[in-house]
Amino acid sequence: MGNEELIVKLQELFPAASIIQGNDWPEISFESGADFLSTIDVLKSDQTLAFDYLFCETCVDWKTHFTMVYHLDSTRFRHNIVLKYKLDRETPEIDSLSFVYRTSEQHEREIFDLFGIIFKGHPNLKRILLTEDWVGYPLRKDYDDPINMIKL
Amino acid sequence: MFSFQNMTQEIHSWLSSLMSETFVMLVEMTIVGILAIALFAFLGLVLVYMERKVAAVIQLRKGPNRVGPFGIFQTSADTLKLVLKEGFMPDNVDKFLYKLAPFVVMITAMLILAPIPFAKGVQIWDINIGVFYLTAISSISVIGILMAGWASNNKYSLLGAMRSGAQIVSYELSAGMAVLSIVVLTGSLNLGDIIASQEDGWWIFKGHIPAWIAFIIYIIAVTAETNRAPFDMAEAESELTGGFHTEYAGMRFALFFLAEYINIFIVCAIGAILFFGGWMPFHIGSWTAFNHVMDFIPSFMWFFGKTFFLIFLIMWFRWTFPRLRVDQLLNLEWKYLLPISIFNLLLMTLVAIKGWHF
Amino acid sequence: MFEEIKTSNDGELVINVGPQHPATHGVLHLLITLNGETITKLEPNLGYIHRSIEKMCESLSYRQFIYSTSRMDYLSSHMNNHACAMIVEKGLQVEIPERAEVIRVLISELTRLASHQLWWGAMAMDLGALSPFFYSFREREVITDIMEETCGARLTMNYIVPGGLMADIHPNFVKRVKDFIIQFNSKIDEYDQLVTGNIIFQNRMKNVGYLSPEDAISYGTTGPVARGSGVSCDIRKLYPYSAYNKVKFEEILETGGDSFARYLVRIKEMKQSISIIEQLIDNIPEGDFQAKTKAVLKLPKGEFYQRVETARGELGVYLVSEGGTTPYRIKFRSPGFSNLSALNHMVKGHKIGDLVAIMGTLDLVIPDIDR
Amino acid sequence: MISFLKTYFTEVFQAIKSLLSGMKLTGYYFTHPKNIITEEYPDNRATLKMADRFRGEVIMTHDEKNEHACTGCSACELACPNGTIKIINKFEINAEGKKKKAIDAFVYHLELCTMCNLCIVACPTDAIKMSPNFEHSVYDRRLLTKQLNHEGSKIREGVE
Repeated sequence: MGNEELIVKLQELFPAASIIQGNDWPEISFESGADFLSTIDVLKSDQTLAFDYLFCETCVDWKTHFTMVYHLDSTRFRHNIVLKYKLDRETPEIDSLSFVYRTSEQHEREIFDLFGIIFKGHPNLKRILLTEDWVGYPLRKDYDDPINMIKL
Repeated sequence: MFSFQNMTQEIHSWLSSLMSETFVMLVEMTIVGILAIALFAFLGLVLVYMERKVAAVIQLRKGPNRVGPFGIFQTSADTLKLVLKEGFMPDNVDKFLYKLAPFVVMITAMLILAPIPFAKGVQIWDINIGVFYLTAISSISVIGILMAGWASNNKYSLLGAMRSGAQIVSYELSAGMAVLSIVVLTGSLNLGDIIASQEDGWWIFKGHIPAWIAFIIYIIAVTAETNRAPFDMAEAESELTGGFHTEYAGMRFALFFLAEYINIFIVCAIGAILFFGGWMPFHIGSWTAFNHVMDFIPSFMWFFGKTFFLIFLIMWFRWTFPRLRVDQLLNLEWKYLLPISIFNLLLMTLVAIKGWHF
Repeated sequence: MFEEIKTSNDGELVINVGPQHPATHGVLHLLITLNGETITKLEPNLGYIHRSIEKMCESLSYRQFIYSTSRMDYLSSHMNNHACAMIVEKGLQVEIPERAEVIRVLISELTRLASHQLWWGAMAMDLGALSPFFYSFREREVITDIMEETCGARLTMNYIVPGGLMADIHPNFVKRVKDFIIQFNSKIDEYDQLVTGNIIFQNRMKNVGYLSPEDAISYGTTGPVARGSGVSCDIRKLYPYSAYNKVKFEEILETGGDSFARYLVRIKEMKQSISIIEQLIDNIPEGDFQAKTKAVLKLPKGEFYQRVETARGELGVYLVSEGGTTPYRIKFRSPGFSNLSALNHMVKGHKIGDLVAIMGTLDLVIPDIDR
Repeated sequence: MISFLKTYFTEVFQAIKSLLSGMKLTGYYFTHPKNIITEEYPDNRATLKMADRFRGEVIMTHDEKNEHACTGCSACELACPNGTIKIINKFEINAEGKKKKAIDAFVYHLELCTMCNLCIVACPTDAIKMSPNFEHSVYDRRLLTKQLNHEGSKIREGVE
């Protein structure tokens, strides 16, 4: 499916979401509070979409809020979308996708490690790259560590 | 012609003229012991050097080439380093067994030297059940390995030792069968008799196909018995980091290392005796002139030449093949080597009874 | 004093494989639970070589951050740089000269060959055969020499700048690459003779570490790992970038899903890489090797994503720009990180020896996982 | 039974054949030592020639009059991702009585350098370049901090 068709199709399925054409692929954004797992379920199980391959999962700190960014690919149709989910900065919580896409188990641990986002339903949510007793979440914009300097 | 027998007899009679019989025996035992240890150390140095050079050339490298001409003193320098190293012992090991294990492995290796005829008339102990003695003693070394693995209190060591136990116990069988098939041909367990029986040709040529099969099985089984790649389950450095000797350092490690090479020498020597006639020169049936020419090459050169050829073969295996997995290792023994060697033994018995061999 | 090795009540033994272990090729730490020699559970413990490259890049300019990505997957450093350069070019909308694109692809394929050769040797070494390592390094040495001559370094070349290349190819480049192709074609059969056909090796690899196509997709595996399970995922073919749409090559797919399939994919990929190089080496277009770019690069506000096929799989670079001279947020979706997550699934029920073989076929580079 | 034995022995023979083919290759290399590829590095120093583009360290080129081309613009310092280069400037009064910027010290931290070549690309006057020297080991890490401009050197005439 081409990008334009995808946008039309997504608009039908998710009237509440805002959908724009990004640099490469359509971007579909949800406000915090939307039912995330059912959205993913639709995207994955819909026969014309079939987004079965999560190839990138990450988070961006926008200082006022977090945005979870999921890049989805379909191994059957070879079309991609970018899925965004806005998160509250005080209590960043989102449903875990580790049972939908197994790869996200590790990606979510990494995001938890570096951003401090809580994934509800994750089987093994603990730090992955940093040590267990690390204080703070380094990729947040307000993180500052004078001892282990990263910036020049 | 030059003969070791005359030399030993002369020494014996000279000593007898000096002291009583008991003292003569004691002195002779001491001399033999010192010679055995010297041979041990020398073989260790030579074999390690040989291994490194063979590996190097196969792997397109030069190998040791800095210490002495062609690096021949490299292994001596390494030994010196190992001797000078701290005899480090980790906490929480079973101290007695930890210290004992290398010596068990080492002493086992030394004991097997006894009945081996190195040249015509050079044999420490001419025992009439030589082959039986060899097979019996060689299986003791597994106890040393198990001891080392258990005493180290390291999970890798334990796994390595257990693998080694399973492996040596299984491969003893087919090695024993292969040895037996030659014993069947000669009808004697005495190593001297076995060599003497090959005066008109080596068993590998006289014994038809069964001898070849026995030889192939023997060489595979002893490679496994000495824990050499591709059967180095007990060490398996990419799986178990070092296996049973992970926690050993310095001279204790060196003893394991040395024992490994001595074991290779011994199994190859036995192989040479059984299949290639030991020190017996290359003789062909009734070609008397040819046999006389061959006799001019000293007997110890024949023995060491054959042994080192077999050692090279085992080294060649090591630097060519990947390692087997532990269950495949046992599969190979129980599903392939053992049945084949049992049938081969039957075949060999038939050959011996019917006198089909040359 | 003597403390016995403790097992849990059901006889399970927990072993640390790594962070210093000969088979983990670096500082990967795996916590495996054994029942006898059979692995019942595996948990990777990462981060021993985490250098916070993503955070570091947030303070580096668009010219500077490219070099630091060489240190992720150091065996395909050129492809990493390529991905980063492409994302900057995408943001700036610079047209890259034809010559630069072709040379980038040429060097990429040489890097892929070098990487696969190192993998071949190292994997054979994991399985206990030590000699193949030296044979593969003999050919790899020629590639690194070519790299050294043209790019100035052997491993972390940093040959790419936004807009093209740092320098034109060395005058000897074409001739030496052709010599290399001749040498390589005469030696590739040795690989099969020594390892592929070997019965011990085949027994070690076949029916070990099975990964079904569904699992391969679900675990996000890419590169030869997924292609060994029959999942088409070659970015060079599916979403062609740079000069890859100008060359003919096959995407290697094996349906076995076991270690041997993954092994065959890489061996066959080497031949495909050689064919790509053969097609391009005589057809390097004349022209500039670099497009004109400003001294200080500023990307427009927005988000950019670039996928590149490295030797290990798909590298994704996700860049968020706020219009400044440095990235606001950059995320490297490294192939090793996702491939590793399938390891637990693959080794269950296998022996320790198989763990080593499976890890060998995953071709993990630890800095790539930890970043 | 017969078919079982047949497959059993074919398996055995094929296995042995595959093993022998591997041994043939290693045996070939054992008997052909001319294939040895070892380079004995410290011994071949006299003949060792590094690739001309090899990045070993940053040097500043000086001509026979002890003059260099560095204007002290610190473009390299800005281009460097690791803070390897530090330029200390001074002001000289030239013949016409004008104040002119010149370098006092071009400090180069070899221990921080990753040989990324970005400073060379950034240099507008080609004052610095990469040298193929790779033998950097010293006993004290302080010796790795180098001053690249020679003692008493000055900027070449006409370089702006």
